[in-house]
Amino acid sequence: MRKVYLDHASTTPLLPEVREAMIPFLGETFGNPSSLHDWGDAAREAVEAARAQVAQLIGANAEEIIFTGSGTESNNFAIKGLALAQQNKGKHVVLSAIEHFSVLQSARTLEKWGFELSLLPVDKYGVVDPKDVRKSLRKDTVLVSIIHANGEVGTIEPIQEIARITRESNVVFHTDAVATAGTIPVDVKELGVDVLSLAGNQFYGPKGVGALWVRKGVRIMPLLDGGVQEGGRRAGTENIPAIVGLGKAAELAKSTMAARIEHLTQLRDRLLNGLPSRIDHVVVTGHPQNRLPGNASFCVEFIEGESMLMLLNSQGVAVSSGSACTSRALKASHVLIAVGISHELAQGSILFTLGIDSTPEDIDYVLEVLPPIVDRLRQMSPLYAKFIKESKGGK
Amino acid sequence: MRKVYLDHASTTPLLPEVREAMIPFLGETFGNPSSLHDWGDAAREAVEAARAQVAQLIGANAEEIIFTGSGTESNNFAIKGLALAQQNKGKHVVLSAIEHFSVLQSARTLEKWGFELSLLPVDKYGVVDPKDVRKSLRKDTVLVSIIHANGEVGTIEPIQEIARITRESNVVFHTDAVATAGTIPVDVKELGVDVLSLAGNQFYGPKGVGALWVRKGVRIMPLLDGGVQEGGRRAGTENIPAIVGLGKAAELAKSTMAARIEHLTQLRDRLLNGLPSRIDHVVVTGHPQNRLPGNASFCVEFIEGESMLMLLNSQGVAVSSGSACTSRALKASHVLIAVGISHELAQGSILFTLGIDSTPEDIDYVLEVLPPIVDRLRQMSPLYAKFIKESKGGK
Amino acid sequence: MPVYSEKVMEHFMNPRNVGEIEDADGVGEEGNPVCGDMMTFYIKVKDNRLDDVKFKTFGCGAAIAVSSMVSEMAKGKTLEEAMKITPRSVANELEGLPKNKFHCSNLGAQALNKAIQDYLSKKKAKGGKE
Amino acid sequence: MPVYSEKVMEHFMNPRNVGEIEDADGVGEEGNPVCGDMMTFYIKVKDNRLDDVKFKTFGCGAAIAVSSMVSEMAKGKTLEEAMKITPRSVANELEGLPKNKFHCSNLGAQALNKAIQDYLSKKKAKGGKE
Ligand SMILES: Cc1ncc(COP(=O)(O)O)c(C=O)c1O
Ligand SMILES: Cc1ncc(COP(=O)(O)O)c(C=O)c1O
Repeated sequence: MRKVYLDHASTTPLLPEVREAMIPFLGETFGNPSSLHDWGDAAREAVEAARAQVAQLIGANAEEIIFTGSGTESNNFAIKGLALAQQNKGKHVVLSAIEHFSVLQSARTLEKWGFELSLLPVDKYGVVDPKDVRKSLRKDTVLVSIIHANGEVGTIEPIQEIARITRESNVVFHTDAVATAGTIPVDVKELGVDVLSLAGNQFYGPKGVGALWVRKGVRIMPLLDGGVQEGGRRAGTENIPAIVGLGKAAELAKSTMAARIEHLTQLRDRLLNGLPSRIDHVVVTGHPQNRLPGNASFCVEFIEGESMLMLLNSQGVAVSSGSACTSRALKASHVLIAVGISHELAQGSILFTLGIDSTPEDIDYVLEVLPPIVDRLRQMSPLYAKFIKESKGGK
Repeated sequence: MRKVYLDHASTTPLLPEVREAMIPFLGETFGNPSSLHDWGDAAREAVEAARAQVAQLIGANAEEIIFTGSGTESNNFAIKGLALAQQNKGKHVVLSAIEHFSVLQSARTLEKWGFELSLLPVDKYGVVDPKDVRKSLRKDTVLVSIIHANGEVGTIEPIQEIARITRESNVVFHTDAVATAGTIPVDVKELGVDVLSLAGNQFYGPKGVGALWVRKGVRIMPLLDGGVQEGGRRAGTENIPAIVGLGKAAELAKSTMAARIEHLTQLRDRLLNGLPSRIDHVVVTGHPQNRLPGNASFCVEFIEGESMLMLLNSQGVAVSSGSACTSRALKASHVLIAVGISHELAQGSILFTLGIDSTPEDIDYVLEVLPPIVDRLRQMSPLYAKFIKESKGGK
Repeated sequence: MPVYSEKVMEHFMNPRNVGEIEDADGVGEEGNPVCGDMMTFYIKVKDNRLDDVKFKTFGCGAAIAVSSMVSEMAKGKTLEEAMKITPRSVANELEGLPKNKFHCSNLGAQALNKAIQDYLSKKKAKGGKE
Repeated sequence: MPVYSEKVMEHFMNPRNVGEIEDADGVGEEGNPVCGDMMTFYIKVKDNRLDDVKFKTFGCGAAIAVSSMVSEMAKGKTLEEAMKITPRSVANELEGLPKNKFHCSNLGAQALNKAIQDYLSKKKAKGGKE
């Protein structure tokens, strides 16, 4: 059976070049960068080379890059660390309603510590209005965090415009670029942000590693206390193979980005256009144009996402869904709800995230196998039966 | 030149079997355990198998194991998470003076949040007196954390006796077993603790992964907020290759532990006895018998550790030191100071930590190359000159 | 490690008794599309036995498998026997359900019960005539 | 990536002018073993020039390399020239020092200066006779 992985937002495979770069650090070159001997020297050298690679990807200075253990850690570090470092100035934090859970739940923890949150709405395409950011700012606002692009609906946010506003008001601005760094151009100077999160496993690098870029001069409290690794800002023995892999993935992403984007955009549009032409009652979620090149997300009416996933899986196709049943917490995606999708429609969520190895044949295979699956589930669905009866009755 | 790595407390190499176990997860089996398809199923299976392996190493139930990104993260999670979860009960925390920085600095952060610390002293061998623990307990004590063994001096603490005391008083007891789990027998039921930290890179497993064991029923707040991975207690996409490697390392540690201990103890004693017989004015640090099997730590009078390290490195030998000059923070090891070593003597700290691949020849090589190095540095040392003059004058 | 048991998968992939019964003796609906799962059961009763059982289900894999299993367990049983089908017994027949799926997807027994109640109350309304 | 420059390593591995001068014209001590580094400089002066410079050092690699470099820079210089040797100029000659090592290990220039001051004050005490 054909195997088609279209769930790259969940995680990406390692590129062979990335794996090759990592292998020596799973072998002979196993030292600890804190050590003062040849083994330590080699490890230190590898970490600093990777730091330069990651810095180049986002147009930053290498000293401003802090390696972390994941995108989640980067976001926890940013939200908690930036808020705590400035709590004498104020305790108000601004987020969008479509932040990743690692930002949102970190902010919920801040609430327990006496901070106040403002959650900004998004329009039906998932776009934050910069005017809303301006209106939300108060004297005691110490942090604004807006996601660069949300992996579930793919919409890219107007970060530059928001940064202009936060800079005028002298408020620290963090963006979660986990879904964008390594995928679309991310340049911290162009974006104008102060702090930015990224993670390896979103662009063909390893799991277990992320980075936080903190503009020089911006104060942040450590999340992980202990030794003085990473300039005293992130304690713990460095995960050398993963850091090296992240560096290599960053280098490759930078050098091949334009070609990757073109490839992904073509496939994505084939799917975005193809699916609604073969299946009735399908809604595209997210922005029609201004979206991640690999993201094709839909809600299919009258049926539920997990059962679609399972039937697609039985045909070799791997995808995601934002339905309540597919989340471990059994809640429909807060992102879909924020863009105004009803809880009922959100149940039919299905998310294709394409990768650089995806092919037109993969897309055509999906366009071939999904319609009968939707049909089969609709034949089983009391909601569909009701809809049919009503629309017949209406005639 | 002979290459002799005797710095296993800093980090250990991967065992080939561990690397082999990890490789597939750097390749085809790259899925995210949260995903509901074959790729996700395979990843989930791997994580749960590793969880069982780690649980077996420490005699725990698999559901009580939470994977983390490092020993440092496990300790931050334990100290902050246990204290915050119980802050309504009280805000007093008890530690020893020889905790690892990741425990100590986490507790310092608790102080900023209004907690009070008691730091218990140790005797000249580095042993915590359980009576001191009993005396330190107050009505508002919510957490005791005592390291199982400190990697710098090797002394193994009377955890069982301390656990009896904390249990009587119904206070949660955490032990940092990063230096012991996988090295000497660690059984959570025998030890009687409530929470225990361990890390992969201390026993021939990978960097970038640790675990926290939390006895069922003990409340803890997450350190990393976000998704509901690890039962909602540690968010973030799981680092599958590292988790798999940790599991494999745990399995191998368990099955070969007795032989490893015997081998290490023999080599250690060869060094512990050999060095003072070849070099005058050398002090052994830590407990004479009750110490980690691979730990041989000394202070050499009149000279400084970093220069010893550098000259040893030029002979192919990799070791550590607790001297001020070798620490990035330029402070002598708080552990050496706590066992009553003067700041001056602590400068001469040198730490050999042997590994399962170390050989008698390695030890003999050290015993051959170190005395001339000490000699050379002493010939350069104004302190040694002064000592010689004074002792001659004294005659 | 698949989320579902083999039995669940088998019923999900090949659900028994899907459909509606046009002239059903009883209909029972349980659940709510907003929460994720909704099931409608249709029964035909003959000599106090479930002569036919059919269902339609909107929901996750577990919900579909549960519906299928309930329909199979119920068919041919007396009303009294069928009313003894519980979420627990359905889950057991399915060789287990994921913990978090137990409550929200395991509505089949309730839906069937509602269908039986519907039949009984209709029968009562008709004054016991048949 | 080694912590130290090649030049530092070279001076550390082969330090110049290690030793004491029994009948030194001036002796200067700087640093403190408690803090980690301590240096003693010995000088011989002839015609207002440093005819000989020796040192003993307790300390890290940087401290030893700094001492060696200072002794080499100083030898043959006039007292005035030698007094112009600064921690910065020593670090430059060594092709840089790690940031955190700059202050605590870079005591050579001070120790040399103390030795020169020692010589000058002894000379003054002797009333300028030589
Ligand atoms: C936008 C965004 N932020 C943060 C994360 C968290 O990353 P991780 O689960 O790797 O920690 C993700 C993961 O997909 C993401 O898409
Ligand atoms: C006792 C102890 N605890 C905690 C740690 C921290 O481990 P890591 O640096 O891998 O995070 C170490 C590291 O050596 C240790 O020896």
